[in-house]
This record gives sequence, C-alpha cells and structure tokens, in this order.
Amino acid sequence: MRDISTPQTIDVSLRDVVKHYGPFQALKGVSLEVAKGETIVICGPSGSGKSTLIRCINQLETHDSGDIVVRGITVDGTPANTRDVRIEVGMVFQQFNLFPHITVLQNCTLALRLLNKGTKRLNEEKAMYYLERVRIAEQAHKYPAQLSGGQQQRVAIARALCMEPPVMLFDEPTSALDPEMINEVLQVMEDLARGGMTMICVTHEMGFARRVADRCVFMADGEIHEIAPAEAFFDAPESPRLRGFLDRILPSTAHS
Amino acid sequence: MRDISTPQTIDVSLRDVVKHYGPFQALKGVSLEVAKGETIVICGPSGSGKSTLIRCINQLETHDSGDIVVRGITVDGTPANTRDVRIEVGMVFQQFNLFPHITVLQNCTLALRLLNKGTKRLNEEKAMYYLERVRIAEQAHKYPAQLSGGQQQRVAIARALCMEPPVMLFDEPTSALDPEMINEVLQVMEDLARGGMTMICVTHEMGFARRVADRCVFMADGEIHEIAPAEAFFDAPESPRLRGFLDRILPSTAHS
Amino acid sequence: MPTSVDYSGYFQQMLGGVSITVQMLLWSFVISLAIGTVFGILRTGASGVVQIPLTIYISIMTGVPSLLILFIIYYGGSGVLTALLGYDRSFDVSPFSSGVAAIAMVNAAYVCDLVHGAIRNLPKGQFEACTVLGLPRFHAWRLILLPQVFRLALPGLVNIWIIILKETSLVSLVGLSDLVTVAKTAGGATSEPFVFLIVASFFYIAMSTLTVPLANRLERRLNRGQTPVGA
Amino acid sequence: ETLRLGNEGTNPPFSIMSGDGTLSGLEPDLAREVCKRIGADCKLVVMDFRALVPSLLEGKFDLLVGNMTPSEKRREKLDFTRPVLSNPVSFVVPKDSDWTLTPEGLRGKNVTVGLQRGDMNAAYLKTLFGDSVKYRDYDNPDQTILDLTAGRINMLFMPKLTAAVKLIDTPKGSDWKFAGEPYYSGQEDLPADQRGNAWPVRKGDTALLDRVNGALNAMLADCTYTKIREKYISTPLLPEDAACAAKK
Amino acid sequence: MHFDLSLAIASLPALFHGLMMTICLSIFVLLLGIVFSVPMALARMSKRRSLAWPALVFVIFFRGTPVLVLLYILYFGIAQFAWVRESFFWPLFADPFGCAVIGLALNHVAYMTDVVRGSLLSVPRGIAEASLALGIPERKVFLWVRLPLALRYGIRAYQNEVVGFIKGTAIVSVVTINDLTAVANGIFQETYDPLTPMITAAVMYWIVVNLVRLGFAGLDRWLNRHHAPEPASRTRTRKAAVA
Ligand SMILES: Nc1ncnc2c1ncn2[C@@H]1O[C@H](COP(=O)(O)OP(=O)(O)OP(=O)(O)O)[C@@H](O)[C@H]1O
Ligand SMILES: Nc1ncnc2c1ncn2[C@@H]1O[C@H](COP(=O)(O)OP(=O)(O)OP(=O)(O)O)[C@@H](O)[C@H]1O
Ligand SMILES: [Mg+2]
Ligand SMILES: [Mg+2]
Repeated sequence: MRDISTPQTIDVSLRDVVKHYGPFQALKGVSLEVAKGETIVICGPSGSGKSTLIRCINQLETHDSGDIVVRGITVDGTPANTRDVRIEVGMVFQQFNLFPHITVLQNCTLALRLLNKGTKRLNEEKAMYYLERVRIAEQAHKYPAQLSGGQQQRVAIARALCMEPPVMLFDEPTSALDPEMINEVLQVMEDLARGGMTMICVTHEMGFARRVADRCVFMADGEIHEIAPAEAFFDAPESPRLRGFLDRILPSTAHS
Repeated sequence: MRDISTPQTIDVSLRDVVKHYGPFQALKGVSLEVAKGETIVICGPSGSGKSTLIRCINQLETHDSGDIVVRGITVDGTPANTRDVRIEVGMVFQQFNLFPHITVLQNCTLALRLLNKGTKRLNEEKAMYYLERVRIAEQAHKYPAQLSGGQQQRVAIARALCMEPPVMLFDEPTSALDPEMINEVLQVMEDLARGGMTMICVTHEMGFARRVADRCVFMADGEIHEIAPAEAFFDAPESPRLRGFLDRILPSTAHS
Repeated sequence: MPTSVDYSGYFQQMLGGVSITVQMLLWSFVISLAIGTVFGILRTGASGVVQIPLTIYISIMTGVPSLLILFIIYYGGSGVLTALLGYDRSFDVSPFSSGVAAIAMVNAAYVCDLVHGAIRNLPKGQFEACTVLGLPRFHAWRLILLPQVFRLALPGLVNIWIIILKETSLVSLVGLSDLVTVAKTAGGATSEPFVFLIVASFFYIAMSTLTVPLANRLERRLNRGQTPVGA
Repeated sequence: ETLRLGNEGTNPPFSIMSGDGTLSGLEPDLAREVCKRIGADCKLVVMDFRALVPSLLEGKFDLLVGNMTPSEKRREKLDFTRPVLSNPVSFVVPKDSDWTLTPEGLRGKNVTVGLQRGDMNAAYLKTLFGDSVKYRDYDNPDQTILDLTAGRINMLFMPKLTAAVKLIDTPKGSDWKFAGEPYYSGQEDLPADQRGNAWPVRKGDTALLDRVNGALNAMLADCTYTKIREKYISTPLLPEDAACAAKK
Repeated sequence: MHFDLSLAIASLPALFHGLMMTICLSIFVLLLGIVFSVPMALARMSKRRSLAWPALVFVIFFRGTPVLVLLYILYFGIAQFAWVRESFFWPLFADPFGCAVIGLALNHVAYMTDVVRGSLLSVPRGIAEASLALGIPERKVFLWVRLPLALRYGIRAYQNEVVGFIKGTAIVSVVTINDLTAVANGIFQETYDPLTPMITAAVMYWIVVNLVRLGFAGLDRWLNRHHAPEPASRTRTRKAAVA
C-alpha cells in the first residue's frame, strides 16, 4: 500500500456526479479521486448506487451532471469519446458475461480483432499470456459453459486484461460464485492489485478489502458516507450507518 | 407419551419392505410397526429413503416385496385396495401442493364433494372446523398464493384432516418454509400428536421430535439403523452413523 | 362503372361471409381444443399402444399443408367415409364440415403439443395431491389439473386461435361462401377487387388485434388469486 | 322424391349467385322447370366447379345442371343428357392482332393463353399448341378476364357466350375480338346440330337420364325453354330454340 | 375409393415438377426473409418513432392478413389500377411468380421480424454490455456478438416459421402457379381421383418438411456445440453475503 498523501497522478476523478433513473435519483452528487495504482473497494447496502457509480465511469450509464475524468479524458458522452474512455477502462461483471458461443481464447481475442489491433498470432499470444496470468491457460480451447464459475470469472478478467486497460472496474465479481470458487478469483484480483493496477472494486469480501484495498468507500442512498483506509474503515468506522452495516455483514464473510 | 410396551392396536405395519428404482435399491428391507395414536419421527441423511418409505405406505410408490398393512388392510396394489388404503391415510408434502386456482375452503371441501360425502353445507362446516383447528379459518376465502408459506402448509394439513384419516404422513412439512414460519406449523402438528392422531413424520426438527415423538427412527442407505424413544435417540444414540448425523444436524436446528 | 347500390349489396353479402368465417372459427377452435386436450392427456400417459398412432397423427398433421388436408377431406372425404363405415353414397361432406374437420384436425395436433407441454410443466405435486386425496381421475383432470394446464397453455392457445382465424380463408377454395369467397366474387363482378379484398383483410386484422386485449382479460381471470397480494 | 342438383354459381349468365344469396341464371331456371315436370323435389347446391364431378361420382349429387362438354374422357365415367345449350369455345385475341391460330403462326409472338383449371378445353389446347405459347391456369372465368384486362395474358380460349357476356359485349371489351373457328371439344363425329353442352349423371343412371331428357325435349317443344333463355341471353342456343324464336 | 398405386407412379414426374416449383419459391422467399427481417426487426425495436411505427404497422398488417387474401390483393387487386400497370415495377407484379414471391415474402418477413426481435431480446443484456465495456463499437457488437447469439436463441422459432411457411406455399396455385398442390389438383381434375394425387403430394410435403426439420436439428446441434457436456458450470444467482 502506498502513502496516498504524496501528490500522484489521478487516474479516475468524479466530481458531483448525479444520475437519475426516471424520477429516482440513484447518485446524489458523488465525488471521488482514484490515484494511479490505487485499489479502491466500494461497499454498501443493496440499491445504494454502487453499480451505477462504476457503470457511469465507463459510460454504460450516462450521468446527468457532474464531471467524470478518466486518465485525462473528460467524459462527454459522444461516441468517439466514449470509445476512448472504454479503451482505458476494463470491467468485470458479477455474471461474468462471457460470450458463450466462442472458446475461451476467442473470448479474449475478439475485441482485439474487432478493433483491428495486432495480428492474429500476436493477439493469441497476448491472450495466452493473460490466461496464464489468471492460471487458466490450459482451458483456452474450451467453451465457457464447460468451465466452473470461478474459472469463468477468471477468463472474464483475462479478457478485460487483454485490452491492457490502465484502470479496471469490478462489480461484485465473486458474488455469483459458490464459496469454494470465490478464493481463486480473489487471489487473481490480489495479484493484480499488488501488480500496481488501478482498480475500483464493488465487493463485500472484507478479507480482500483488508488485505489489498488502499481505501474503502461506503455508499448508501446514492451518496458516499465514508472514505477511509481499510484498517480505519473496519476497526473504527465513523458514521453510524457504516457501523450498522459492518455489524450485519462481518459474521457472514468468515470464508475469506 | 404412551407406554408402548403394553399391547396396542397396530395402525401401520411394514415388514421387510423392499423398493427399487431401476437397478437402485432405495429400501433394503424395512420393518416398522406404528401403534394407534403413536407419533413416529423419521430422520436421516438425504437420499436415505425416508420419502420413499412413507410414499410406499399410501402407495404413491409401489413396493417390490415385503408386507405393508394399514389399519388391517394388507396393501396389494390393486386399484380398489389402493383406494381403501388412501382413505385411511392423509399426507402432507414438503411443497404443500395446494390447488392454486381455487380458494382455501374449496381446497378443503373438494375431495369431500367429489367423493359424494355429505352435503355442501356439512362439508363446508367440517372444512371450517379443521381450518379453525389449524388457526386459519379467517383466510378461508383467499387463494393459496395470497397466504404465507406457513399458512399454506397449515391449509394443506387442514385439507388432509378433512378426510378424517386415522393416520397422517408428513414428508418434511417445514423444510420449504422460512424460519419464522416453521413454528406455527410445528405447533399445529404438536396439537395433532397430543390429540391422539397416528402420525409418521419425516422431519429434521429435533425440538419437535423431542417434545412429541413417541419413537424416533434413523434411516440411512435404505435401512433403518436405529429406533428409539426420543430421549434415548438424542442423548444416547447407539449406532455411530446416528451419532455422526446428530453431530452435524443439531447446531442448525437452533430455532426450534 | 358500378353504382354504390351494387357495392352495398356486396358489402351486405360480406357480412354473411363474416358470419360463416366466424362460425368456422368457433367450431374449428372448440373441436381442436377438445381433441387436442384429450390427445395431450393421452400423450402424457406411458402406453405405447396409444403413443405410436398419436405420434404418427401429429407428424402427419404438422408435416402436410392444411390446404392439402382440406382438399383430401373435401374431395376424397365422403369416399373414405363410405369405405370406412360402409354406408351407401350418402355422406354429405359439405365445404363447411370438411373445412371445420380439416382445420380442427391440423390444429388439434398443435393443441396436443401445447397441452402435453403444459402438463409436463405442472408441478408433480399437484398430481400427487390429487392421488393422495383420492380424487376420482376424471374429476381431478376436470377440476384441478386442466384448469392449471390451460392457464399455462393460454398464450399458445391464443396463437392457435389467430392461426385458425386465418386458415378459415382456405375454405373459399372449396367453394364455401366465406368472407374471402364473397370478396373474390364481388371483386370479379365489379372489376374492383382491391376494395373488397382490402376490406376483407381489415376484418382479419381487426379480429386478431381484438383478440389480444380479450386474451389478456381471460388471462387475468385465470390468474385470479394466483399472484400474491401485498408483500 | 328429393334430387340433389349441383351447380357452379359463379358463371353468369348461366349461373349467378346474386347479391342477396339467391341462385339465378339460365341453368338453375331450366333445372327448376325440369324438376317441376318430372315431379321431383330439387335441392340446388352451389359448389366449386372442380368439386362438381367428383361430388357427383361420390353420390353427393344426382345430377349436375352445369353445362359441360360431353367429351370421350368424361363419357367414361358419366352419362350425359341431350344437349342443353350450344356454347362452343372460341379464341379471344387483341383487336389489332393478326395472328394465325396455329403453333407456327403463334410461335415467337409472345402469346399467353388464359385457361380454366380442370377444364376440358385446357387439355385440348395444350395438345394443339404445344410449347408455342404460354399457358396460365385460373380458378374461374372472372379471374381470367381480370388478368386479360390487366395485361398479364393476351389470349383467351373460353366458351364464346361467356366471353361475350363478360368481356366483348361490355365497355372494357373494346380492345378485344373473337378469332378463329368456334371449337367443339366433345365427340367430333357428331353432326353440327347435335353438338352442345349437356348435363351429366352418374354412369348407368339411365332412369333419371330418361326423365330429364323427356322434360327437356318437352320444354324445347313447347317453347318454355326459349322463354326462360330470353330472360338471360338474346341469341338462340339450340336449333329447336331457334325455331321457337323464329315462330314469334 | 382407394389409393391407385399405378396412377401415383405415373404422376410422379409431374408432381416432382410441382415440387421443384414449391422448393424454388420457398428458397427465394426464405432468402428474402433473411435479408429483410433483420433491418425490419431493428426498425421495430428502434427508439425512433418514425422507424418503429411503420415497422409495427407492417407487422400487424402482413401478419394479420391471411396469405390467400394477400395474394389476391397483390395479384388481382392492385392490377386493377392503371398507374400500377404503367409503373416500372409492373413486370414484377405481372409475373405470377413475382407476385407469389412478394406476397409470401411480405407475410414471412412480418413473422420473421418478430422472430428476430424475440431472439435479439433474449440475448442477455450483460453480454452486450461486456462487449461495449471492452471498447467494441456498437455496430460491431451487434454484428459479432448479439446477432450470432440471437441466431442460437432463435433457431427453434425460425425452424417453426420455415416449416409453417413451406406448408403455406400450398396456396400459390391461386395466382396460377403450378406448385406441388396445383399439380396434384390438376391430376385430380383429369382423373376425378382426388385421393391418389393428393396423398402422394402430401407424402412429398411430409418428406420435405421432415428433411428441413432434420437439417435444423443438425444446425442446432452444431450451433450449440459449446453446450457440450464436460463439467457444467455451477453458478448461483443468490447474493453471497448480504441478505
Ligand atoms: N436501469 C434502471 N432503471 C431504473 N432504476 C434503476 C436501474 N438500475 C438501477 N436502478 C435503481 O437504482 C438504484 C441503485 O442501483 P444499483 O444497481 O447501482 O445499486 P447497487 O448498489 O449496485 O445494488 P446491489 O448491491 O443490489 O447491486 C436502485 O434503487 C435500483 O433500483
Ligand atoms: N422416481 C425416482 N427414480 C429414481 N430414483 C429415485 C426416485 N425417487 C427417489 N429416488 C432415489 O431413491 C433414493 C431415496 O430417495 P428418497 O427421496 O426416499 O430420499 P430421502 O431420504 O427422502 O431424501 P431427502 O432428504 O433428500 O428428501 C435417492 O437416492 C433417490 O435418488
Ligand atoms: Mg450492483
Ligand atoms: Mg425426501
């Protein structure tokens, strides 16, 4: 973990981001700065806007007002700008969302191919490199449905890494997994974090947060209630909401 | 609880009952005698043949060999005989199996009506009596989907009671229920047991077993491994299998 | 040029055609529903003696154009009936009855598939509950199982209703004066086929479009009480 | 006694299903008169043209009162009454054409002939012209004429009277004319005055045939036939008819 | 009345001729269906009213009208207007084959629009989102991810439509086309034996339809080869920790 008080490059910055779904306000002015190489864990009760927040960063949802700057690019919602932002940001979903009809290797190379990056051989080598990194290279020629949930999620991570994005977003990457499989995915994420990747993770895996998060963020009702380094966050939560939340959540995360 | 050593009428008797599903032997020669007014609790690991056993008693499954005698009727599998046996035996399922498209009251009176028992008014009075007994009379005109799980299960019990069967079978009647609702069903079953009904219950509710079971039966791999009065069963299990089983199961039944 | 009087006469005839079309629709639907339901129930039973002819029946009805089946019944039907039943030359296979027979036979196969599927999707516990309560089989089907089966099969049945509506137009090819026949004749006689045909097509569209809200109402009725109220 | 009679219903002026659903036309009117004379209670049933003969053969009808050419092939399965009317087939061609009506004369002229499916004349014409012209098969004469005026076909081969009533004598017939010799597709060895279209019964039903023939002959003799015919068609259709018309 | 085997055999060449016509027509229309149904489905799903509404009207009209009526309208109905006969696309309508193709295609495309739409909608949203998140442009996501997946989800519905459609072609004799049914009808008219030619034709239809079904079964297996057994994935939708 780094000392975040020294000035650093800011990879992702949000200022007063507001998002409505119809009349419902899902984000009520959220501000957050994420430094290069930093690992941020976001947690909070269901419906608090965690997914919405990270989906705004890569513009899967368009925000209504406020500024989002990703690696120097101010998000403005135009198609070209959106594409530029998405190339900077990789994302891993709760439901993996692998392409079921092509092999694991093709899952990893598809985007490279469609964006006309590199030759077929180079792309496959790159894909194999990242599959290796998530320790799943030997499954490269299987179809997603032939893998376990944990393996599928690791493929999803490798797929995102193939685009070599400087920033990675994770939306509850382990919560669709059986307990036995959660750890293998957390392990991969830990490796990434220690490798210096800028990461924003929505997760309730408190063990993971304690081990690798630089800062933890607590959201509720579309607002950030607390931002603190992991130890302080868990051991001395300031806001009563967070305390209540941690009381409810901690006993059931014994496995991590 | 009764002293079961004095001679009594036997309501249900099984001798060397064997049942195969294809090549798989689900019951490997089971013998059991249930006296009139006795409450038997059957427990055992999943797949041990508990459901198969009680489903053989009312011939939802036909057994391959051995004798089953229900209230003096030797089960022989002919349609008339089967019908006679089923009139003696009521059954309550794990999944309630209420008829969703008719009201609670109609659920209770339907069988009476179709079997030409009594007038409409008499039948409804009888149904209301049993609905009262399971403490749900005020819901008589609702549809099953409008009730909670526990209420639905109580309706299922009332529906079976309306046929006034001398013997009742229960197949895990509480295991599809949310914890809050389990007790209301157990309460009703306890009332029935104390009222002198002959009952055979498959259940893992150990609190219930301790309070009302005359004898407990432990099944594993299609065989009965132990039959004992409740106290002996829980506090001094003889077979090691049962000891292992109880060790695993007891902590999780804290709510009863 | 035809006068407007001619037109109104033909439009009145078209109303007669509509009545024939609607009668065909109702008869065909009711009969295919009845046969299809019985077949669907039989198909769920295990007996091979019943399964084999049923499979053949369904394969034929879903593999051969309805029009051809209509022709075979209409042009060949009385011969076949006479041969089968040994009566003497007196079966009247009218366009109406053969149209209803053909359309009902074809769609009974589809209804059978639907009902069969719905029965299989019914929770097994419903059957067991009926058994355990000792309900007589016929009544168990009538009062407990079929109402639920139809609820599950409703969207498919609405589809079949619309298909039958359109298939009734085929009987115009064996000379029944249904809506299409009238439109065709009127068009030939006035040399203005377009008007009459468009009017006919609007009738069919209106009928099938009207079906949707009616089906929704029916669905709500069948679902009565089966969705939880309040949380 | 009830007789069931089959008729087409869509072939004016011989058979017309009118706007209010009643059946009129020369054939039904003649049939009703015949029934009256033989003392039978008749039920006239309208049916698709193609279904008429099979239905007769299967016993759904006792007699067809549609004019039909008694060809060799039909005589194998049916017995025919005396000629009821003479309506030979003729060609209809564009007014400004000068085609020779032979395979050689028509080849390369891009001629498409409209025919009625299941019609005796259709088979005949196809053997006559072979592949020198194109053919198109229609379900009824109305559609044939609609398509002729729409320009999809440019020749008809249909009963002359029908073509006259439906096309040549109407305003839209101004672009068309009859051509060639009238053609009779029945028995070729018959003398011209015995040719004509007749009504079929099932083979061997001579009892009925004799009664109908008797009635028809009587109607021709006392000029009832002519009276009925004049309601629909101005020109005589049979020699006896012509004689009656001349008497007036 | 009985089945006359010698007549059936003698009729085979003519019936095959009719069958060829049926098959040609089907192939033509099925190709048109593939080409036009995707844009139609996109229009129908579009957020732009000016696209969605016409597409909806198209679907309602051409699905709701019986094919028979549609063919009559196209063949006899619009030929009644002189301006149609003078327009440049008259040659298409003047030809019965052209008319039949257009009539059947309009109906088929209307059905296919809903088939394609249903299949596209059944592609999980997350999979398209994952592609977008990878930076793939929307058009390519559609072409390379949603469409291939929709094909897999929609293959059953497509098979039903194709079979229904092939059976529906039996109607084209009303616009003077000599397809299988028309040929059988012609033989019936010549011989007054309805059963033999029509049952023979029915058998031919049955064989074609079942070959098509077999073909689709094979295609289905091939497209879904990625669901081949091996360890099945065990995913759980329930949330892990927070209740
Ligand atoms: N597409 C949408 N349309 C309307 N409302 C939405 C939509 N997506 C999310 N919401 C609402 O916005 C709020 C925030 O949703 P979000 O998915 O961001 O919550 P979350 O914190 O990720 O919750 P969870 O832990 O359940 O994933 C919720 O109340 C949700 O109902
Ligand atoms: N219809 C069937 N066909 C084949 N095998 C069956 C069938 N029903 C039950 N079995 C098998 O018979 C064995 C006993 O099943 P049974 O349902 O009686 O177990 P159980 O003790 O009730 O288990 P549980 O606690 O899971 O309900 C199991 O191994 C089961 O797989
Ligand atoms: Mg979320
Ligand atoms: Mg069980």
